Parts: sequence; structure tokens; C-alpha cells
Amino acid sequence: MGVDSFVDWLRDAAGVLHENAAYLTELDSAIGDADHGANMDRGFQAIVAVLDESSFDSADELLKKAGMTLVSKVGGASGPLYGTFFLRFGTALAGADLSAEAIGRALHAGVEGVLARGKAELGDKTMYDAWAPALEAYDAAVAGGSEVGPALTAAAEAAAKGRDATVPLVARKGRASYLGERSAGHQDPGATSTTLILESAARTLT
Amino acid sequence: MGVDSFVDWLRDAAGVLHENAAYLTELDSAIGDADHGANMDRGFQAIVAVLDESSFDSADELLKKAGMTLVSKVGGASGPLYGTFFLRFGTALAGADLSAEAIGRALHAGVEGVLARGKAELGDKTMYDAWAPALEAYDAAVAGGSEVGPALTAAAEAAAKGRDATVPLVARKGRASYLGERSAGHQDPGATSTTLILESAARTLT
Amino acid sequence: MKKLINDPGDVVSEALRGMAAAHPDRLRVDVENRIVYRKDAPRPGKVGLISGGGSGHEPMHGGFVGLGMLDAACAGEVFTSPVPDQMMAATKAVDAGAGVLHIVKNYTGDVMNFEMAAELAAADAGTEVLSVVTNDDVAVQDSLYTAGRRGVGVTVLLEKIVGAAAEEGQPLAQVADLARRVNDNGRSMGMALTSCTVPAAGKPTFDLADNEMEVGIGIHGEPGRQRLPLAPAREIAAMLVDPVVSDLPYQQGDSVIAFVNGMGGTPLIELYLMYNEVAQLLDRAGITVARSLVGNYITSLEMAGCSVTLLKVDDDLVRLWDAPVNTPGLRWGA
Amino acid sequence: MKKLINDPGDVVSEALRGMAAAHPDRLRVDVENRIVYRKDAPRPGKVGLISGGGSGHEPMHGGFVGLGMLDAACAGEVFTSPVPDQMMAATKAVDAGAGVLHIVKNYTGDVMNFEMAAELAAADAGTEVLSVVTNDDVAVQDSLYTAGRRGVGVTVLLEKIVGAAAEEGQPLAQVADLARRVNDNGRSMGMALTSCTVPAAGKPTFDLADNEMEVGIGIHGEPGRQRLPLAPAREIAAMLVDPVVSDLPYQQGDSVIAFVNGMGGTPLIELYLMYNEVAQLLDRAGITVARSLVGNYITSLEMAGCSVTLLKVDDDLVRLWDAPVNTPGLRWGA
Ligand SMILES: Nc1ncnc2c1ncn2[C@@H]1O[C@H](COP(=O)(O)OP(=O)(O)O)[C@@H](O)[C@H]1O
Ligand SMILES: Nc1ncnc2c1ncn2[C@@H]1O[C@H](COP(=O)(O)OP(=O)(O)O)[C@@H](O)[C@H]1O
Ligand SMILES: [Mg+2]
Ligand SMILES: [Mg+2]
Ligand SMILES: [Mg+2]
Ligand SMILES: [Mg+2]
Repeated sequence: MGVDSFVDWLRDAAGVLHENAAYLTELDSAIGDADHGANMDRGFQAIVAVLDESSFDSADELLKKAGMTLVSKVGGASGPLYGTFFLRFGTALAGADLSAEAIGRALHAGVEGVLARGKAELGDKTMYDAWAPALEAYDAAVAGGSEVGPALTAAAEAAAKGRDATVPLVARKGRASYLGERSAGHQDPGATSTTLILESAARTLT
Repeated sequence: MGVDSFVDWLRDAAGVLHENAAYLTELDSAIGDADHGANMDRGFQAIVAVLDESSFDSADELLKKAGMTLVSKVGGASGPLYGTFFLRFGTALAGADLSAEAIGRALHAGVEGVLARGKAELGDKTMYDAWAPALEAYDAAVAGGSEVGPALTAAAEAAAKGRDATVPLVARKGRASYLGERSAGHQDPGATSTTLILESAARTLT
Repeated sequence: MKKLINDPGDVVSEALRGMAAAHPDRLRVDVENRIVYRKDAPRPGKVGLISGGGSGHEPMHGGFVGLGMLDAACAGEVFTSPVPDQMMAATKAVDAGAGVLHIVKNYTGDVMNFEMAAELAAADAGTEVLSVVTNDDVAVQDSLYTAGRRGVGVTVLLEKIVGAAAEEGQPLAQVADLARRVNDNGRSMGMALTSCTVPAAGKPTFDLADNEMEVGIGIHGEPGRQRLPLAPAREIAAMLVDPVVSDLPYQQGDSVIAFVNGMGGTPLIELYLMYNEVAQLLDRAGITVARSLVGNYITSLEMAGCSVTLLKVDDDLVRLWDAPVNTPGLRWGA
Repeated sequence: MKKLINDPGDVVSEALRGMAAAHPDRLRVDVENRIVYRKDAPRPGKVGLISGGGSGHEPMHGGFVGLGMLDAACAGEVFTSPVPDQMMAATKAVDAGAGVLHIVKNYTGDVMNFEMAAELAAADAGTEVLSVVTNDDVAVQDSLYTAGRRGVGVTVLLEKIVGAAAEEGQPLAQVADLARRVNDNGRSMGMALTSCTVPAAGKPTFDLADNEMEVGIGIHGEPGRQRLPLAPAREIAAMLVDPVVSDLPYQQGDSVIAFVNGMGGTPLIELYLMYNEVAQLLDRAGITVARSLVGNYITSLEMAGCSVTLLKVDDDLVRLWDAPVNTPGLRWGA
């Protein structure tokens, strides 16, 4: 696995987010402001434009550039959050091999960035509710000897469960928190996009 | 027949216009600005308020007051038109007996007031398309020896035909004229209120 | 019907009370007679300017009362012209000896009511009253077969420009001439994405499907000349600008005030977007935009849509346009 | 979706082009970076004032750029906060050595993006940047269980008042203190009769039945705290004023700026009618209205509805409120 796999990931994720843009926006309509799909799509299309124009020697350069692109192009809550995730994920990979362990450490660094920016806790009904179980599942899989691919598959499955578990929650962070009790019964858009991105990783980072 | 009959007429007309306010407004929605029912209702309710407070010695004083009330309370096209009708109708009755002939002359004077203000011609798709045949029928009935009541019945019937005949017309006066050909196929609101007022007269001025 | 109102019958008087409460520094409102006065009217030596019309077009006209614009505005019921009594009362109240100009939009009801008022005012107090009728709407053919063109967007520009002339002390005849000159040099055309709902009627004046629009509408929720499929802003701009430009016609080298007006329910972001299209069309036609105005100034309740007005101007009109104005609806230089 | 637009993806940049075309005398617009600048920025010796946020709230913020108010405004996509690059570029461009104040509405996205920009700007050019976050919406509980109160109507009043202070040369720390004082003394509450439609989403953010309204909404088309049966304006006014008054609380003898704001699709006649109700409620509570503002200033696309904002003021704040301002959205004394 080299830089190309990560290019594949970003392109694949861009495609999936594009296909799911209306769905993500619909989720965001229920408890937010109806822009999450457009935001993610805009950001990842900008990444694709970067990929079309430049080539990258290393995964860390690529991922940092992806993070900066998200920060510069998305805005809203998801821009800084996903932007920071990719920035820190890339930074953590600098000089590292692309072993399952190294990627695990980088994932942790990325998600810590999400936490540093967003200050979410588990159960706040945010994307962190998908990231947290995904990290745990990834770590467990690697501890059990899995390679990157299967570990990411486990992570994506856990993210999906975390995403589903956001449905009954009352939001305590982000725009959905304004709704109070009315936010319960709806799936968090950010946890949904996180799951899509991890599912894409499981398909491509092998 | 004395001043009381005219009081009855105005009260009866006020009731009928109130009941038909939504209908008149609906007709005005199609080719106008959706206020004809409210306008007529407001004007005639104001007349009723005058009747509740004052008493009148003569029909001409009563009718002039009704006309002034409409001018002061209605606005729009129908206010000056119906206001002028009643003003001139009342003025023409000053010092006259209330014979069928005298009432006929007064009706003519009133409708001439409508023409002087509105400058409508027959077929312009206005209230004049109800007034004109009504006058003709009234005159013919009186010439044939009818009393006021039957002559007004004939006038109201002719007004109703005139009203119905406005449906296919393309409007050339008033707000409906802005619609050009699109005004065809709709009944004129003013011709409709004129018919209601004449039907009320036929019921009460006997 | 979804409106921020109480009883539909109280809409006009309650809104006037709100205006009075919001602008005690500039306005005096006779709620009973539904007349909005400039607080310091009558102004000695100044021609009094009065306009009026049905309510539902706010800020027009009450919002254009104040320094450099109207001295009084008469508010009718929603979409129903006011009555002669109001106009007479306003005429007397603002007359300071220099006479009064009535600014009337060309609608049968408005014209007839103002006519009666002018007759009565002249007979009564000896006030010199002149009238000018605005009729700038190119959607209507001006012919024997119509009530003539409607007065729409030009009315706003006229009230500003003529208001400045009156403020600087021009005599009645000259002010009236100026008003006619402004009207003669202005043209408008409007369109609607949705109908409005007259409060007393309780339901939309017309129904439009999701993929339809009305082109050539007025400001009373009346349907337009044509129902067309919904189109992009670029095409709508051309549908409005082209008939306006070719009517006067406005020609290469002309200088204009370009006015994109919202009908009440269209947000400013869309009006600016439309102005972008209009400005490009004018640029391509070689017409110079001397001044512009973008916003909700002559509305039709909560109707979504817009109108485009062009007014051909010379230096004198631009100077009067730029003169100070201090009203709730238009304000600069003061 | 019925809007005067072309491609939904071009709404923001085309509207900015329209602003640029409509206000060449006062604004300079960097369409590429979506930044609206005061034409004569940077002003030597003056603290630079920057705000920004998602588009769809026009005239806020771009319409509040000009003399006596903002030096620059960054426009995001519709309802999406702008990005740090914009804020950094604007910060650098308006810095005249006296530092820059960022006026940020309290939304997770806005706060995070402005935070990143301030960090980067400080590291990069050595510009002194302070931030103030507005959070006046009493519909939201300010607690561990929410993202805190939203910044809504007070933002408009704050930009005006703080703009006046910056214009008269007050130093950065003092301007920032003033901004916090204004925010601390202001409270708002809003309601909606209809949803808005985000252009890129293409359909209404929420559905409301004909007999329903949302109370406690923000300005992003988000549903409110409560869905209630439609009520008369009088009751709606109480639903907005009561929680605002009791929150600060505003007390008998207090002086306020009272602000009735339209959400974009509600016509002025209804806003004045609402203001009438609000003024009566304040009068009954013994609260004096020192100044008022009625109109569409912080909107939510074409949403119908309104918000009420109160700001407790002393003579100093009133003086700054009255100071000249010349922006497309607010103008007086200039
Ligand atoms: N403080 C936070 N920490 C982590 N994630 C958050 C936070 N606030 C919001 N989010 C995530 O962001 C998503 C919304 O993103 P988006 O709609 O693009 O931005 P915005 O809320 O600014 O419109 C939410 O569904 C949630 O998952
Ligand atoms: N010039 C005119 N002459 C006679 N009747 C007219 C004229 N113009 C309009 N009308 C009548 O007035 C009616 C409309 O009245 P109304 O709706 O109350 O006033 P407005 O058109 O000012 O809203 C029309 O249906 C028509 O019959
Ligand atoms: Mg969102
Ligand atoms: Mg009508
Ligand atoms: Mg009418
Ligand atoms: Mg957003």
C-alpha cells in the first residue's frame, strides 16, 4: 500500500459523498440546516480537483493537502472538523511506514484533532459517535493480527453501528443541539458521512 | 312606497352583499385583486351603521347619504362608482314623487353618474354591462304599464343576463383589462354586485 | 393563510399604529383617517406632495413620507385605493399656500378617488391642486382596450425626485412638470413566482404550479399577461429588461437609474442576483447605470417575484435623486 | 423550488456580483474570495471590523459594510460559515495597524472557522486580532447540553454600535469590550410561519402544515424549539417578547433599542403590525423604547416569520447608535 491507495480512497470517498449528497442534506434538514451533503460534496470535489492537477510523493503530503483543501473549501462545522482530521492524520503519517499500527496511530491523531476542535463527547450525537467505536474496532482488529484492510472493515462496521446509535440520542453539540428533545429520532448527518468515508477506506486502503 | 322601503332595500342589499362577499372576492381574484367582496361589504355595512344611528325624512336624503357613505368608506373602483350612482339617484329623487317613472328617471341619472366616472361602454366587461340592460328592461316594463316592483323584477332579470354575458368578454376597463385575452371566461364581479343590488331592490321596493 | 396579523379587518390600522410607534421622530400618523404625515408638515412655502393607494405595497407610500419626499400618504384597505375624504384631509393639512401635488398611480380606483378629492378640495378650500398619474408598466398596452398602463416602480423614483424638487422650493407647476417628465422617461415590468393572499380574502389570489411563473404582473396580486414555465434568473431578467428597453426606447449612450424591486416575499440575495443579470444586460446594450436601487420598495404583500424599472436621467434628475432624503423607506444624506 | 436564481451553485457569487454592481460607490467586492470590503478600507488608525457567516441572511453581513459599520464581510455558502482563508485575507486587508475585531455569531462552524483564522492571522502577519461571539438567542438554553445560544438579531445592532466606536477611533481593546457589553445586554427570540429552501437542497428544510408555526427558530431554516398552532400576531408577540424580557431580565425603567426583524419572506406591513404589538407589550412592562428598527436585516432566505431583539442601552450606546452610518443595509446621518 502506497500513496496511490490513498489517492484511490479520496477519489472513491468523493464519489460516494457525491452520490449521497442529497441523502446527507436530507438528514441535515431534519436536525440542522440542510447543507451537510453540499458541504461534503464541495470539499471532496475540491480534493478531486487537486488530485487531477498535482501528484504526491507521499501519503502524508497528500493527506495534509486534502485536509487543507477541506479547511479552505468547506466551511461550516464539517470543514474544520474533517479538515483537521485529515491534516493530523497526514501529519502523523509523516516518515511512518504504512503498517496497520502506523495507520491506527494516525487515525487516533486525526480523531483527537476532531475532539480538540469540536470538544464533543461520546453520545453528543456527532460524527465522534461514529469515529470513537471505529477506532476501538480498528485497534482490536489490529491487536488480533488483522491487516489494514480487514481492520478498516471492522472500523467501518463499528462506525455504522455508532451512526445508527445516534438516532435516539438528544444532540448536545452542533446545530442539532438547538432542537433539544426534538433532535431525538434522527440520524446524525456527520456520523453518516464519517461512516461513508470509513467504508470507502475499507474498500480502497488494502 | 316611502322612505322606509328604501331603508329596507339598503338593509337587504347589505345582507345579500355580506353573504356574497366571499363569492364576489373570488370572482375578483380571477381577473382582479381579490377585494370586491370586502369592498362592497365594508361599504354597505357602513350604510347599515348610518341607518342604525340616523333616521331620514325623505328617500333622496337617505340615498344621498348612502352614496356619500360609499364614497367615504369603499375606495377602489367600486366606491366612486356605486357612490356616484346612489348620490345621483338620490339627487334625482329630490322633490319627486316615488312613481315608477320618477324612479326610472333616477335610475338613469345614477347610471349616467357611473358612466361619467368610469367612462365604460357596453361590452367593456364592467358593472355597466348589468346596468344598461336593466335600465332598458325597466323602461320597457314601465312603458308597458308596470308598477315599480314588477319593473324592478324585469330590470334585475335583465341585469342577471347582462352579468352572465360578461363571461366571454375581454375586459376593456378596470383592472381586468390588464389581463387582455385572459380576462375572457370569467364573470365580472361588479356586474355581479350590481345584479345583487337590483334583485334586492325588486324584493324591497314594492 | 399564514400571516403575522390579528383580525384581517385590522391589518391596515394596526400596521399604521406600528409605523407611528416606530418612527415618532419623523412621522405623525392619523390612524383614524389612515394618513401618514411628515411630522413637520406643513412646511411653509413648500409645495405639498401627497400620494396614496391601497395598502399592501409597503414601504410605499407611508414609508416614503419625510424630508425630501412626501408630505403625506393616504392608505387604503389592502389593494383598495383610499377614499376622497382622506385625500382631502391630507391636502388641507399639508397645504402651506404653495399648492399641493397629488401623485396617483394609474388604476381606475385610484384615479377616480383622487379626481373626486381634487374636485372637492378645489371647491372647498381654494387649495391649488395638481395631479400627476404614473403609468409606467409596459406589460399593459396603453390603448382604448385597456384602462391604460399601471403605475408601478417609477412611482417610487418619482416621489424621490419630485420630493427633492419640492424640498428645494420649486413652485407647483414646475414640480408637476418634473413629475410628468419623470413618468415619461420611466418604464417597468414585473413577474411573480407566487401569488399573494389578501388578508380579507384568506386565500391566494391565483394558483401557480411549482414549475410556473406569471410574467407581466402588477402589484395587486393580479395575474399577469402570461403564465410561463419557470426559468433561470438570466432568462427572467431578459423577459423584463427587453420589453422595458424597447418600449421607451432606451438607447445606447442613455443614462438610467436602474431599479430592481422585490415584490415582498423574495429575499435580498435573489434581488442582488437579479440585479447582476440586469446590469449585464444594460451594459451589453450600452446603457449606463447612473444610479441603482435594489430592494423591496413597492411590494405586493408576500408575493415572491420582482420588477425592473428604468428611468432615463440627465444631470438634473441625478442631482435631485442624490439630494438628501429622510424617510423610513429611503434615506441618505440626512 | 421557486427562486430567482440560475445554477444553485452560483447563487452566492452571482449575488455578490450584484452587490458590487449596485454599490460601486461604497463597496469593493472580491468575488473570487467572497469578501465584501468597504471601498476605502483600510482606514488609517482605525480598528478593522470584520464579520462573516453563511449567506442567506442578507443584508447581513455584506450589506453592513461601510462607513460606521464593518470594514469587511466574508460570505460563506448558503447557511455555511465561511472558511479561514477568507477571514485571514480580510483581516490582512483591513488591518491598518490598530488591530482587527472579528464579530462571530455563535455557531459551531462559525466559531471554529474564525478560531482557525485568528490563530493563522496572528501567527502569520502579527496582526492583533480579538474576537467577540454573539449569543443572544433565548430560544436555546445556554448549557452543557447545547452548543450554547445562537447569535442572531443582536449581531446587527452590535455591528452598528461597535462600528461607530471604531469609526471614532476607539482602540481595539475598548471596541472589543464594547462589543461584549452590547452582546451581554441583548436578547432575541424568533419564529417562522414557513420554512425556507436552501438552493442546493432544492426543497424546504422542514414542512409546516397550514395551521402550524415554529417558535424558537434560528436563522438557518432549522426547525424551532416548538411547533405550535398558528396564533394571532398579538399572541405571537407575547411568545417572543416574554422570554426575551424575563431572560436578561429587562426591567421597568430600562431603556432599549427594540428591533423587529423579518425573516425574509414576511412583508413590511406585517412587521409594522408586529412592532405595534411589541411596543404595546414593552409599554405595559414599563420599558422605554429609546430607538427602534423594523425590517428585514438578518434573514433566513425566503422564510416567513420574524424575530424580536431587545438591547438595553444607556446614553453612550444611544449616541453610538445615532452616529452616522452609510452601508447598503443601514444608513443615516451620511
Ligand atoms: N462540536 C462538534 N464536534 C464534532 N462534530 C460536530 C460538532 N458539531 C457538529 N458536528 C458534526 O457536524 C455535522 C454537521 O455538519 P455541517 O452540516 O456540514 O455543518 P453545519 O452544522 O455548520 O451546517 C453534524 O451532523 C455533526 O456530526
Ligand atoms: N371604468 C369602469 N366603469 C364601470 N365599472 C368599472 C370600471 N372599472 C371597474 N369597474 C367595475 O368595478 C369592479 C371592481 O371593483 P373593485 O374590485 O371593488 O375595485 P378595484 O378594481 O379597484 O379593486 C369591476 O368588476 C367592474 O365591474
Ligand atoms: Mg449543516
Ligand atoms: Mg378589486
Ligand atoms: Mg382593489
Ligand atoms: Mg451550515
